[in-house]
Order: sequence, then structure tokens, then C-alpha cells
Amino acid sequence: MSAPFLKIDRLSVRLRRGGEGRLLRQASIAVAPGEVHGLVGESGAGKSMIGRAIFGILPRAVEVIEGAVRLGGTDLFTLSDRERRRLVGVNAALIPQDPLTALNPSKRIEAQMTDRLTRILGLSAAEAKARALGLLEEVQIREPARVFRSYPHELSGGMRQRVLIASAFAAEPRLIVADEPTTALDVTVQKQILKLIAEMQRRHGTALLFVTHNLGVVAKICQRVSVLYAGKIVEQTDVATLFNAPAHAYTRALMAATPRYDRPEESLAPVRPEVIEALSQEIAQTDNIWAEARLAAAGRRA
Amino acid sequence: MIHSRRDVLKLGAFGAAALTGGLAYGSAFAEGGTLSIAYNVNLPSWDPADGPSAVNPTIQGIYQAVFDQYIGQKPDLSFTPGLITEWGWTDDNKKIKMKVRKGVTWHDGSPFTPEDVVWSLQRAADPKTGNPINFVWSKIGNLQVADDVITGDVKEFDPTLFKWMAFLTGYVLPKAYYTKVGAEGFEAAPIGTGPYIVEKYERNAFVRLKANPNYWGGKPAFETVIIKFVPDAASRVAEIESGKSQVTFDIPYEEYDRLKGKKGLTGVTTPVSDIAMIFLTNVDPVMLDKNVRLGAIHAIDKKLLVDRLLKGYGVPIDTLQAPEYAAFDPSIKVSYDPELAKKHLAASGYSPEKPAKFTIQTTKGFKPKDFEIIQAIVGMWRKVGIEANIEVYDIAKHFELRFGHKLAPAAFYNWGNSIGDPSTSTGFAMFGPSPHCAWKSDDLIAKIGPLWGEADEAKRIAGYKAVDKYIAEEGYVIPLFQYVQPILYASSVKVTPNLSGAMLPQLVRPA
Amino acid sequence: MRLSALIIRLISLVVTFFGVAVVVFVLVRVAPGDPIAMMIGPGASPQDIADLRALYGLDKSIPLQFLIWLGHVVRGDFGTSISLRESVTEVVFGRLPATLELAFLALAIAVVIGGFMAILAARWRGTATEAGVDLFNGIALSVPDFLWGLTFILLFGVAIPIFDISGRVTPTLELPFVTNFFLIESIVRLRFDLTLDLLGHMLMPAMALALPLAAVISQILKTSLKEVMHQDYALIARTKGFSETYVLLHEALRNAVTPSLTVIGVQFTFLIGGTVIVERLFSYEGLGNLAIDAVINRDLPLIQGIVLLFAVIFVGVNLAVDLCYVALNPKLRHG
Amino acid sequence: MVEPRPLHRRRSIRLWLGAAWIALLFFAAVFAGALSPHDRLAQDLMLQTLPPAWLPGAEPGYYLGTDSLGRDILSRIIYATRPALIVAIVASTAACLFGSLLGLVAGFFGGWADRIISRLVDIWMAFPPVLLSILLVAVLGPALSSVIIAIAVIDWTRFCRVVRAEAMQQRRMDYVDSAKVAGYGTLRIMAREVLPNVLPAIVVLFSLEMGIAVIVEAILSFVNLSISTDDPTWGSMIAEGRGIVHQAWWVLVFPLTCLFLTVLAFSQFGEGLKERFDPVMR
Repeated sequence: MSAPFLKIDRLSVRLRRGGEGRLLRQASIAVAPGEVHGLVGESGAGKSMIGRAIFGILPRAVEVIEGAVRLGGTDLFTLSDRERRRLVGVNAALIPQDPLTALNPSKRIEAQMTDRLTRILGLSAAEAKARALGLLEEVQIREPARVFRSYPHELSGGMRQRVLIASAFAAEPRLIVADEPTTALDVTVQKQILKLIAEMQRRHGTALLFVTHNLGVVAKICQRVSVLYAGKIVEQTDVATLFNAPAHAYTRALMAATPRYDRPEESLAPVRPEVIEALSQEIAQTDNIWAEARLAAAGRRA
Repeated sequence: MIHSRRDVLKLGAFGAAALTGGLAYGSAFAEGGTLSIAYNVNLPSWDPADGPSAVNPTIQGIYQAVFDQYIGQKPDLSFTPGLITEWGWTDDNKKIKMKVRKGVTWHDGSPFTPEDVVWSLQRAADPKTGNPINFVWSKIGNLQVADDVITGDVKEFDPTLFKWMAFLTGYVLPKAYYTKVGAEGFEAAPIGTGPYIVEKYERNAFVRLKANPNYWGGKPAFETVIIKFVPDAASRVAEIESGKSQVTFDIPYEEYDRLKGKKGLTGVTTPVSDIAMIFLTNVDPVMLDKNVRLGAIHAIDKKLLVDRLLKGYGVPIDTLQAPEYAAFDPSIKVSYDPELAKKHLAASGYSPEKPAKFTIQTTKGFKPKDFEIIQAIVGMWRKVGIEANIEVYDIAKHFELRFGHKLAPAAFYNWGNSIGDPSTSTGFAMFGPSPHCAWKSDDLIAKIGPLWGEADEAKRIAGYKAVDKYIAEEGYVIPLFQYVQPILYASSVKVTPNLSGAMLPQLVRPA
Repeated sequence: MRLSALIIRLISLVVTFFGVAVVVFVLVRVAPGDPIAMMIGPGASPQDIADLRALYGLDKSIPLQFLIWLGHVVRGDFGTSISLRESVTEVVFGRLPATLELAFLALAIAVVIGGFMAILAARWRGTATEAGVDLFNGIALSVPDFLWGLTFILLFGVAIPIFDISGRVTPTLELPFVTNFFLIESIVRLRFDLTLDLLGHMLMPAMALALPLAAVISQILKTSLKEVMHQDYALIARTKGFSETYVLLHEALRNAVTPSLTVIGVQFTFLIGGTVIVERLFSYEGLGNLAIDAVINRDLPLIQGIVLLFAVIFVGVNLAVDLCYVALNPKLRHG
Repeated sequence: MVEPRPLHRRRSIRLWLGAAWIALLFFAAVFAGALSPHDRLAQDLMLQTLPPAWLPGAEPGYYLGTDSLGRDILSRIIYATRPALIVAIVASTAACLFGSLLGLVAGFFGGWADRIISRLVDIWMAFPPVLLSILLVAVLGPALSSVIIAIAVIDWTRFCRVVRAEAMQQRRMDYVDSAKVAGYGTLRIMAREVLPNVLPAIVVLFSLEMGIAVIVEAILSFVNLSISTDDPTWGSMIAEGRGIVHQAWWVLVFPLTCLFLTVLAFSQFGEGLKERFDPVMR
């Protein structure tokens, strides 16, 4: 596979004023162009923290102690705000989780789709409009012109998610981060949206980091996958190995927790306590080696 | 040379913001003979002979700039021919005779005739027009005109009739013009025969006057006069200090002292025909006790009040007559003697430990330091054995209480009397049946009654002097002091102070 | 708004005006001191006083006076002012433009200052800047508007005489205006020299009125801006590469304004109420200045006229705020 | 990359500073007699407008100087805390009780009660507050009680509107229906369910209202309508000091500073409470 476009290298993140808890512990993920990389973990494991780190918009209460996020080889932390924004604006896009709150209620869809194209990518208004309308067709929206002129409250949840997907691909980014894009939708619409994202990704050849807590989704569209527990990537392999021979006890437990048609009675088994115990040993062991790392990080520009 | 505020703004913009107030004075006046006066009250209405503003002493100055009175008054209060050149009663006091000035024109160019005088007098006498001084004008009637002489019958002899022709509502209005345009038309565009013509009037803002070229008393000095209505004293001070206006008056005495020495400014003060007094009301039994009254009177150090609170700008008085008034009697003296006051009070069983108690009412902010003066007097009374509780009211409530004879035992008030006649001070203030009187007692009614119709002027004045002496001995009222009016003006002009307190534009000359 | 809602709204307006009319009518008559007492000459006899009272119709019972007055008001005649001897309608509507111009100038200043402060605090929230803005709000709200006026007079009127202290326009100027809306008309007639002169007179009173309103706007707008900045669409905008300031201005501001409108509307009515004192301090010939004299002289018809006109303005402002509320967020517009 | 650090401690400073000044006021009001060096009413026309102690020409014992009647300014400021607190507390309580009661009734019962009370609020909101208070004090005569009544009569609408909105919102909540099902009387529901949720908003409004009450008293004193005895209030001291601000600035400045700090303390105390009650502030 060609050189990875996104390279997160041993990224560690901590609450600025909170306790010693780590939000991310030396997480490393690489996504090559055209690759769909799944990021799986229970909610609160730090999935969306990684997503925000990629765009360099970590919340104020959080600080990076170590690691790098490279987009196309450039480490975001070495850039000034302006340079970082330009790099992210051109190369990366986000498909948000909840379409109901992800669109500005007082602006028409047109304004929200074309603002990045004209202001960041420098397209002319006409080019931006054409591309946006094209994308709306590509995401199978029946009357693109009407939707283009309407306000968010006039569209259904599914329609809005399609608009967001179209908006993300419209910028022709080299990386898209899909943050549980189907969780907020009802089941029937979920399948269509998943199929849509997968097709669009193949057609545009963008690197896709797919954040989810649903292993079924990973099986369908991801090539590689990382399993995240309490900020640490406990396993990172290709999808086939993950489902056939999961290396880490936690991954196996996750597998067991996923309801299966063929063996309904086994499903919903909670993760066994000894697995949790082993996991916390493993994590505690990695925490203390960072005592010296913290000093080194002191000088870094957060 | 900076000529107008806009240049100052441009300069300000270019960083020359350190302009001191002093520099600005020279500029304010240079605009070709325009005089700007910061006046202390709003002018409510242009009809000088009708409605509440006709009896409001503070705006008579504006009326006297635009209208002429039957009989004029000099700044020293002495009378001088106005639109009537000669006037008098027949020997038997049954008829009156007036000679009318010739060659006078109204501001709209139409000629002034004796008819205007007759019409104005009849209008003032008619109760339906609402002239507040109707009781004077209704004492004459059956007015006839022969060439330039007017004769009329005297229904009831009033020795002060002709003095009233120089006082409140004593103005001549244009008969033809008024009947043509009606009351509202006249309000919108008033005309008179006076030294200044009304060019533009913005209610609550300003009135712009133009000099009347053919005024019978000679064209006034300034071509244009702006009278700005600035009711707030501190704003008036700011107006003169920043050079926006050249003349202002009735400002706090402290500010007058501060500014009169400043470069480009001059100050002049004049005692005026307005006195401060405390009404005593004979309703509450405590006030019927002569010892309490005399105790209260002798406890007040009027000199100290004037020196400390009014910075010396005031003339202590012991009767309701000011020195300039006709019936002023310097021999009547009321001493400041706290011990005597204590003795009087003790005689009725009062002492600082067991004080006499009553309420004293006063306005607050209506006259200079009115509230502070009463607080000071209450302080002085506290030392001799009187515990007075202060109650503040506004001037409207004062008038209502006075006419209902429901004033508190003591009530502070100021009494204006620009014609200086004893009848319009002691007369109306102390004569029982008058609505303005607070001390309604038979002895005073008996003493003042006959003086109303007394034809012999010398006897009348002597009679009032005797009444004033009696009032002082009985302590029926507490005269305090005569007000002194501070006038502040730019050195580029010269102001002749006016004893009546009216600020007349025609009394201001370029320096 | 649907027709039925409009009708209900109109009926409630009429009830409101009727209520205000009753309250002010009774209040001024219960107040001690009446206009007749103010103008009785020294020698007037009780009969003269009775004549005067009858002349002004004050001898009848309060309910009867109210009915007569109401009869006239319905025909647009608010009676004749006792002290000004002019029709109240004419006087009051003559002075209204001056107060409206001053109030809206103050509103504009308040929106600019308040808005700027809010955006500043929201952009650098949680920092010393926000603390500074909070302090400014606290101070601007803790000093009554007339004391601000007093400070401005001493500062910009006397010490550095760049503004005029009293009045609305320099009296010596020849004013070509037809209406009483001097400021607006001076702009429309492109007479910017007059506009400058008018502003020279109006800026200080307007600033005195504007500061408390600016503090309220800044406080409320800041809070709702901070909330909006945590919305998802603001996050999306940041991922698109837009700067924090751009997100604040283009994404957050419009959505933050609507919730603060109603409070700003109410505070604006307090600003108009405040003109009573500030206009007196600056001798600015608006409704407020007129009102003080009316109360001092117990000019009953004039007080009633002024209070009713203030009621019209207040109701008008509340109505305008509701309309803006609908206009600003599309969801309601299509409702 | 990330914004500068938030100042978490700042939020509580505002609350405690406000509370400290208010406590100081209460202390001064209660022990006014003992604290003030001179009798607040004692006049000595010989000691007029003495400058504060640290300026030349000062008189020992008169720390903040004297006014135009030679009265000690410090003592008068201390005594003035009494009318200030009385007006602030009584007027705000009256406005709060009256307004909240009506608001609760209107919000909770709706229907005719709501319509009548809303009309009442509209009528009161249509009055120019300053003009109405001037008229009210003119009717009732200038005294502390009339100032209090004027403020309460004008400002009850603030509480009514907030409580009504809150009560309407609560009424639609499920827990109110469930309480009704459980057979609680409407009064018990209002008191036990609705009121606690409305309380934070009321407390904050109450604190802001105390600041507003002090300002209104100052406005009324400016037009010479506040209390009539020569007992001092900050407003009347400011009005007295205005005329001689160039000669004796301290007569105006010290009461003005007290007024300003008091109103600021009330508003910051209110803001601090608001933040304490809804910790959602990021």
C-alpha cells in the first residue's frame, strides 16, 4: 500500500487540570489513501478525541503531552494556527454523528456547502455551486436544486446526513473522518447511508477513518481496524484476522458481546472480570514509563 | 482663530485635544453680533396675560423682551412711561385717564393704537379668559378712547392699579392680530411691540430673537439673541464655561465665585425683588403660643445663613419689605439672640431637653439651597428647644395646601414683588381673606383692611409700616433674607443687572 | 402570524392602552397640588378660584372627567395643555421625533458597543479579556444613566469642549427641515454639516443612555454566543479550516442574537423611560424634558398625553421585537 | 493550537467579593451609631466643605471631609447604608413576592388567570418607569415608604415574567402530572415541585433587583423626590454635592463610590449565584 496519508504517531493526551487519567495513551494509527480504517471501542474510550486531534481542534481543557499527527507527512503540531487550518481545511473533512445538530439552522444548505469551496479552496461561486449540486446527485438526493435552496429544518434526518456526506466529499479531501455517521439514524436509513459512504469512498479513493462502536459495520466496509480501550490501542490488524483470530482478550470479549443471528443465546455476555483486570495491568504498566516523557514534553508547543 | 465647534472638532481629531476652556471664550462671541443667553426655565406659553405662566415671575424677562407693558420699569424698579406715557386718577378718584404713546408699530408692521390698550384691559378683566390677576383689572371699566387719551370709570378704588400695569399680566397685546389668528395662532407666532421680534421658537430648546429695527425705545444692541432653555444649573455653568453661551444667571453661588475670576468671564450680583421667608400657620395650637414663635424667630442667625450657605450673597431682612421696597422701615429690627429665644421657650415650659415639636415644610431644589437652609434652621432650633421635623413637597403641593389653609405650622416660601408695593407683599401675604395668606387672624385683618382703598399714598405707606412693626413684635411670620441674583457673562459683553430679577436681552451691551 | 393571533394581539393592545389611561388619569388627580392652585393671583377670591376650576373642567367628578376625556381621545384630541396653552396632541407629537432619534441613536451605540464586547468576550472566553468585559458590564450597569451624563458634561463638555452641552442643534443655524426628525432629514438632504452639528449635541446624552443597555446586550449576547460555539455546526465549521473568529461571526452570531432579542427589547424600553432624566440634564427638547415640567406644573392633560404616547412607543417596541424574532429564525418564518 | 487557559477560580471571586461588600453594608447599617465618628445630623457651619483627611486644610476626626452644612461625610455615608438596605431589601422582597405569586398563578393555572395577569403585566410594562415613580412619589409624598412602594409597583413585572415562564414550562413536565396522579393538591405541587426549580432564577433576579432599587432611589433623589427628612441617603448626598463638585468634589464622589460599589456588589453577587446554580458554563 502507498505511504499513509494520515499518520498518528504515539499520540498521548491528558486533561489539563484533571487527575492523572490519560485520554489517549501513545495511540498510533496510519491510514493510506483509498484505505478504510475502522476505529472501534466502547463509548468514552477516546474515539472522538482522536477524531478532534486529527483536525487540531482539541477542547481547551485538554493538552497533548506526546506524539504527532501527520497529514500528508506534515506534523500538525509544528504548524501555526493559520497553517494548520489551511492544511486541514484543504485535506480533511468530517462526517458528523448527529445530522440534526450538525447543520446551521439559520443558513440555507447552499451557504453551508459552498463556504469551504469558495473561501478555503478558492473555487469561484459558479464552480462551487456546480460541484455541490453534482455531489447532491451523487448521494442520490432526488431534487438537488430544491434541497440546495432549503433550510435544514425542512429536511429529514437521513436527507441531512446525505447533505453532510456530499459536503464532505465536495472538498475532495484526501482524508475523511466519519464519526459514527449512522448511530443517530434509524435502522432502515443506516444501511443506505453505510452503503453510500462506502461507494463514495471507493469512487473518490479518499482515506477513510471510520469511527464506530458497531463491529458489524467494521466487518462490512473496513480493511484494517484498531481496537481502543481507555485511550490505548490494544489491537490493530486487518479485518480478516480480527474476526477469525482476535489476538487480544478484550477484542474477543467485544466480539462475544456482539449479538449474532446464528448464536443468539451466547450474545450479550459481559466482558469477564479477569480480562478487565489484565487490561488495567497492561495500561498501568505503560503509564509509568511516561514519567520521564512528561518532562520532555514540557517544552513542546501544545 | 477657532470660530465654531466644528473647527474645534477637526483640531480635536488632529490631536490638539489639550484645548483649555479659556481659549474657547473669545470664539463664542465673534459670530457677528449674536448674543446667547442660558436661561434657567423653559418658556411654557407666549401669552403673557393668561394661564399659569402669566404669574410665573421667572419668565417675565422673556415677555418683556417681546412685549411692552402699559407702564415700564427701570432696572432700579422705578416706573417709567411704557405704551402709556401719562396716567392718573381724577381728583375724586372716580375716573382714570391715560395718554397713549404714538408712532409705535407691532412686529408685523401694523400700527399700535389706543384700541389695543382698551382691548387688552377688557380681555384681562373678563373672567372667561382666565387671567389670574383678573381681580385688579375688573376694578375698572367703561373704557373710552378720544384721540390718544383713554378714560375709564373706577368701579373700586385700588391705589396700586397703575403699579399693576408694570407687573404680572400688565402687557398690551395686538387686538387685530390676536382676533385674526386666535389663541393657538398667537402661540405659534407671537407678535408684540417690544425691542425683540420672535424669529424662531423651539419648545424646551431655544427662542431666537431678532432686533426690532423701529422700536420706540431705540434699536437694542444685538442683532440676534438666542435664549437657550437650560433648566439644570450645572448644565448652565457648563454652557458658560465652555463658551457656548455668553450670559447666564441663577447658578450656585459657589460656581459663581469660582468662575467670576476666570479669564474671559466677568460676574455681577444684584439684590432682587424676591425674598425668602417662613410662613407661620395659625392652625396648630403650638404655633398659637407667642413664646414659641418668638423663640423660633430669635434663634435664627440670618447673617450666618447668608454668609455660610449663600456665600454672603443675600440681604438679611426683618420684615417682608426689602430695602428697595416702598414701605421698607430700617428701624424695625429682630435680633439674633439664642438666650432670649431660650427664655421665651422656657416661659412656655419648653427646653432643649423637652422641645416644642412641629413640622416645617420646604421645597427642595426649587430655590438656591432651600433645603439646606431649612436643615440649618432646624439645627439652630434644636439648640434652643424646638424639634422641627422637615417635610419636603413640590411647589404645586405648596400652593394647594396654602389655599386650603392646610400648610404645616411652618413652611418655607419665596415671595416675589417686582413693583415693591407693600400691598403685594405684606398685604396679600398677611391679609386673612387673601388665598395666599397663612396667618389668618382678625387683628391683622383689622389693621390691613382699610389700607386697600387708602387714597393718601403717604398714609398708606405709614399704615403698612405700622403693620410690619406689629407683625414683627407678634412674630406672625419669619422673614429671612432678600435673594441676590448672580449673573455671569463673557468679558466680550456688559450686563446691567435688573432689580426685578428679570434677565432682559436689551440690558446687555457689547463690552 | 396567523390572522387570529393578530386579532388577539390587537384586542390586548386596546385593553393595555385603556388600562394605562385609567391608571394615569386617576394617579394625576389623586396627586396633591392641582394646576389651578398654581395660577391663582394674590388677590383672587374663592369665587375666582371656582371660575378658573370650571374653565378647565376640573370641577366635575373624576369618572365624569374621564369619560369626557376618553370621548375626546378616541377622536384623537388629547385635550389642551394647561401650562402650554396648545393642543396636547400637537405638542406631544411635535416632541416625539426628538426622543425617538435620541433613543435609536442610543440603541445603535449600545448595539455596537455591546455587540463588540460580547464578541470579544466570546472569542477569548475564559481569559482576562472576558473578565475585563464582565467588569465593564458591571460598571456600566452600576452607575445610573444621569450620572454618566454628568461625567460626560464635565469631561467632554467643559474640560475638553468637543461636544455641545445643551439643546439639540446650534440655534443660530438656519434649519431647512420640514419634519421634526432633524437627524434623519439632515442625512436625507445630504446636509452633513447639520448632521455633524446634531450629533455634536446628541452624542453625550445618547452615550449616557446607551451604556446600561450596552452592558445588558454584551452580557446576554456573550452567554448565548458561548453556548452556540459548542454546537456541532460550529465544530464542523472549524474542521472546514475556518478560524475561530470567522466561526464566531458567520456561524454563531446570527443564532446567538435571537434568544437575546426579547431581553434587549425590554431593556430598550427602560432606556426610553430613562430619557426623562437625561433629556432634562442636557436640556434636550424631547418628551422626557416636557414630562418633568408637566409634572412640576401638574399639567394634567399634558401628563396624560405623554404617558399614553410612551405606552404607544413601549408597545410598538415589544411588537417590533416579536417581529424581529420571527424574521431572524427561518423555522418560525415558514410556520 | 488550543486557546489559552481558562481562569476557573475567577468565577467564585466575583461571588465572594460581592458577598463581602454586602456583609460590610449590613455591619455598617447595624452598628452605624458606634461606627460613625460624628452625629450624622450635627451641623457646624464653621466647618463647611472640609477636605478629606489626607488633603491640606483637613480637620482631624473628619476623615472624609464635611459637606456644605459642615456635617461629617463619613458618618452620613455609614448612616445612609440603612435607607439603602431598607429600600433594597423591602422593595425587592415586595416586588419578588407579589410578582412571583402572580407569575406562579398565571403560569400554573393558565386560562383566564393567565390572560388577566398578562394584561396587568403589559399595562405596567407600558408605563415609563422613571415617570411613573416620579408620579407615585408625588402622590404619596416624598418618604422612604413611597420610594419603596414606587419601586415595588414598577419592578414586580420582572419577577412575574420569569416565574410565569418557568411555571408554564414546569407544568408541562411529566413529574407534575405524575404528582397530580398521586393525588397531591395543586398548592402542594406548586410549592414542592414548581417552586424549587424556579428558586434559582428568583434568587438571582432578587439580587439584581436590590441593585436596581438602590439606583432608583438615587434617581429619585436627583429630581429631589427622595426621603424628605435630613437623614442622609447616598442619592440625596450626590444631589447635594452636584452643585459644588468643583469646590468640594468629595461631597459627591464618596457617596457615589459607595452607591456604585453597592450596586456592583449586588449584580456580581447575582451573577455569581447564577453561575453557581447552573454549572453548565464551559
